[in-house]
Amino acid sequence: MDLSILFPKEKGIILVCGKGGVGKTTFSSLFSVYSRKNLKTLAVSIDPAHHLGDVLGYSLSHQIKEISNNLYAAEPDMERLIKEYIQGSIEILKYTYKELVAMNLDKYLDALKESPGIEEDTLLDYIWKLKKMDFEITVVDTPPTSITTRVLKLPWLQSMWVERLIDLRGKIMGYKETIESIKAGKKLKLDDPILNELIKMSQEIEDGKKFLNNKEKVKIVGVTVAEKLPYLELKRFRNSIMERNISLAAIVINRYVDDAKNREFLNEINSEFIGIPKIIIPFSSEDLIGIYKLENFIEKIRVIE
Amino acid sequence: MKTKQRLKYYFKSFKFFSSEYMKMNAVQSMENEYSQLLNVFLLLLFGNFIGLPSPPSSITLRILPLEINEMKYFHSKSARAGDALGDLFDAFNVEI
Amino acid sequence: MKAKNFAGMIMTFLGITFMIYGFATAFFYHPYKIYEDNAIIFILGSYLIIAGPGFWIGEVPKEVVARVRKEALGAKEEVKKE
Amino acid sequence: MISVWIFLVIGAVWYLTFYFTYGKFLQNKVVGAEEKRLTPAHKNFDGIDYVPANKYILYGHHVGAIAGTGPIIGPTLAMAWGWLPALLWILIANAILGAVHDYLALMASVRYEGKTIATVTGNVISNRAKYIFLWFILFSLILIIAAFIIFDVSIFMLRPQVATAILIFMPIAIFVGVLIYKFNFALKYALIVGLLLILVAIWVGYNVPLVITDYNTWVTILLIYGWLAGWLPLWYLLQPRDFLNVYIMWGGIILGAIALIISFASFQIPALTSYTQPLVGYKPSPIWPVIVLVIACGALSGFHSLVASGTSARQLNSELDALTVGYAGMFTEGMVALVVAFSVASTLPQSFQMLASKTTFPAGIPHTPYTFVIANALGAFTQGYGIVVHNAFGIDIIYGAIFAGLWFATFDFAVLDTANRLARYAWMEILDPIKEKFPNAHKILYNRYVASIIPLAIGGSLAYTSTITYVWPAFSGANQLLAALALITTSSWIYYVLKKPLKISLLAFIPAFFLWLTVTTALFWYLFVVSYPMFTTGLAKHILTTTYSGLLLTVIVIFLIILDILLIIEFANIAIRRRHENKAKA
Repeated sequence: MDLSILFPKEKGIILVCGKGGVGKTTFSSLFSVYSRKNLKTLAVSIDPAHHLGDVLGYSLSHQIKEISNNLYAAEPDMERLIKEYIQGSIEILKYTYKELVAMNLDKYLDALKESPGIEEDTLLDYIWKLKKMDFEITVVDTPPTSITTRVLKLPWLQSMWVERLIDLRGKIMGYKETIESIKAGKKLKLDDPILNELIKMSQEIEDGKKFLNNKEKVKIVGVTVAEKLPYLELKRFRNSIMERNISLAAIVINRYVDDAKNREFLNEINSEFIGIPKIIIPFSSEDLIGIYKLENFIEKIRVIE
Repeated sequence: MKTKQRLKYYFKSFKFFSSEYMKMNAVQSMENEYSQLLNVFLLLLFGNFIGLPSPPSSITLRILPLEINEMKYFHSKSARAGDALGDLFDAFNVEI
Repeated sequence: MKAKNFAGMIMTFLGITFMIYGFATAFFYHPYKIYEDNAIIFILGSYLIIAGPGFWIGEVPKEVVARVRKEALGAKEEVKKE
Repeated sequence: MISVWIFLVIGAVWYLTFYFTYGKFLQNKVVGAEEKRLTPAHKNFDGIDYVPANKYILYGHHVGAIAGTGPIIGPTLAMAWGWLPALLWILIANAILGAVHDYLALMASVRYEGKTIATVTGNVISNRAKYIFLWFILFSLILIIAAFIIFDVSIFMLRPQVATAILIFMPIAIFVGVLIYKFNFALKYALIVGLLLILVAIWVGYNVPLVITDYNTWVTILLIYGWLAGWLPLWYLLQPRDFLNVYIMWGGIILGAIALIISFASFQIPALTSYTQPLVGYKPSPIWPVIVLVIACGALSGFHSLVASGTSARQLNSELDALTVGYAGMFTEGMVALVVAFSVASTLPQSFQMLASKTTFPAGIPHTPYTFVIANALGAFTQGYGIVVHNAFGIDIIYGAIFAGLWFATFDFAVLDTANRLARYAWMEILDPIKEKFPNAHKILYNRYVASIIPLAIGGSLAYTSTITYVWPAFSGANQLLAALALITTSSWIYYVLKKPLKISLLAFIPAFFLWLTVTTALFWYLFVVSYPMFTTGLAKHILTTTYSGLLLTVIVIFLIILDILLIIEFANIAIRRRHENKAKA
């Protein structure tokens, strides 16, 4: 039993989640250094705290770059992500409605930047982009669980809204069609771009939901330390993603010291998370900085059932 | 010849007006309901500018470009939001 | 959705039977008339016929969504096939 | 024996001359309508609400929306005074008051981008005036619910054949609706199918009447209908029913006019029976001012300003069309009132003999045709219509009467549920001011179900306890006050906003104040001669129903009078304030 249990069959994403400061970035770096030996790995940090570069010992940028053989990394900046995300829509607008550019529509869209929930949308959209990239494994160092849970639940929220909008738009098109058929005197079949777009969107969201529920493609790793608060947060995180039948692939216990308190904590985790493999990362006195140190530290990691 | 043409013209225009009048009668309150639903749809989509809970912006952003034509209706409807009385009297066709 | 349509159908059917029943009782009186309680049943039938189809056919617009979804799904299958 | 058709021709000529003289003057001098000035339909075109429509189609739609059952009741009741007062009022009041009111409301709304008359009142006079406007509408709707339930029940009790016909008519309307909307039938054929089925319904009604003898059960049945229809989707019940109704109305009017002319009907009643006939509440009622409480919709109706400032204003193609749609529209309703008045006037004694046994005259009232027309107004009209049609085409009188009854009942049902919906809306709108002061009271009253029960409850309770001669004048009072307010708004719009010289604006002010004066005196008269005495006699004789309806009517009329006085005070201080502004500027 070793870290390879997290390897996907062909392409997959590992989401490393946990309370702030429990060592998510450390585990992400350790795991990506380990997986690069046999898989083309991408390590990405979408945590606004941005520590991945410091741990790996390289200064990372918005664009993906190869920092050592078979290992790529990036630390995208949230502001630019949002701009890119909205830019797509502005391009479509400018292309389809050239005369509206004179109305300088981008001011109108700047207002959308500030609309609540834009971060979650952008992060989810970024995850979908990662899915399409041709890395065999992508390790994502996620922001603290409060944001990650909302990002993971977003597809379900979107699908609830899209279904309601489809229902309403269907009614509208039903009336319009009946009216136009009466006016034209014969049965007409109108097609409405907005309804088509909405239905296309609902397909995509369904695919997204299937992707998140697919245990092969997406493995969620919960990181904690032997303390009350991170443990409670992990339990709450597990319960909330359980509602959407997304399950935890593994539990990481960081800074493990073989003393009575930790052992008792381990038993409690075993009873609470049955059947989920546990990855024990022993406490290390010196800071784990740089690929060389990380590589040496890997054999110390124990993986138990 | 003159009166024959004029008669034909009157008959044709009468036929046209009666069929138009029939259509207007048959469709008027449905059109009203259509416009109300359209207004609700637009409010749902772009409500966050006036404080209504709105869908995740990923949905709004994708539909925005397609929505421009109906925006005109949205503006004129909201300009008249204050006095819905007239619309109600048309929709219900009160004959007093 | 199914339950609503079903309820609509029942109401309409009930409405028709009530009206026919009310109407039939008229022929027991000379001259024919729908009298007192039968009239109430007749009226109840008429109200049911007014309310019933609302649930049943009130869903005119639903077909549009179903049709567009079928077309969209149809389009998707072709994409997969190619 | 003066024959009737001469007066029909006189009426038509009168209206045409007024159209081309006074109408054109209004259009060019008073309002200054120009072809080049864009109407809202073009300015803020949005393809759905603002769509320019052809002049004649808009005229047909406008008349279809204003003429309905209104011009039937008023003229029939007014026959108690003889045919001359009603004829004069319909001709003169229509030309000077009614048509002017509709036309100015239409033009004012066109100049305010299709906003309704309520908002125009808010701008031209004051915001408080807008709430007065809403109160008038709410009272008219409550009273119309009561009045039309009483009318329906009186027809169904008097002529049970109509009851079967109307109850079969409802499913027919739904069937036609399904044909049009679901199976996409061509409109022409759906209409023919609908009208044929209606003839079948009349034939079935003729053979199998639906008899319910108890008055209160009928009222409950109609209240249930009003509440039920208020919740059904609009397009599905309301639209097909109105689609058929309009053709029944046009058919009824044209058939009646032709029948009157062909049968050379002549007046069977004197020109003037007596100045004070026991008409409103069976109390001696002087022609002036009470005629305004009797003939409401035939000559003038406040609701027309709302209809005119709705679709008609938003779909007007050019300002010059307004004269045809608004001004001539009201004249058409005037002609309808004339047809109704003459068909009753030419057959009253005959229908009196036929139906006197079936009408319940209140105690101490002599059984004469003129009290018969009050006690059983709808019997007089339907029977009269049947006789006229019989004389002209030989159709059995009962069939003619059933058709007239059905014509009235279908519009009644339409008004019943629409009035309920509108009353619910007006009620909620009126509650706005108390939102901050009493939030929880507001929450309860504002609830949708409560809001829809209250108007029905008040209107229904009146229907249980009162009769036509009390409820109809109260409704006309509220309706005429609405018209007075609309006229005052439009005339001050001409004077203050369009800044027309005083000499021309007086042309709108004088009728407005004459109307206001007549209605106020009529309401005071109604309060002291009819509703208060009804309350006291009811109290003395311990009859619960009369005391209750007397009290309720008195309270409503007092409320109307207070609002009426408030209205003039509101107008007065606006006028004074505007004069100071002008003086300051000059």
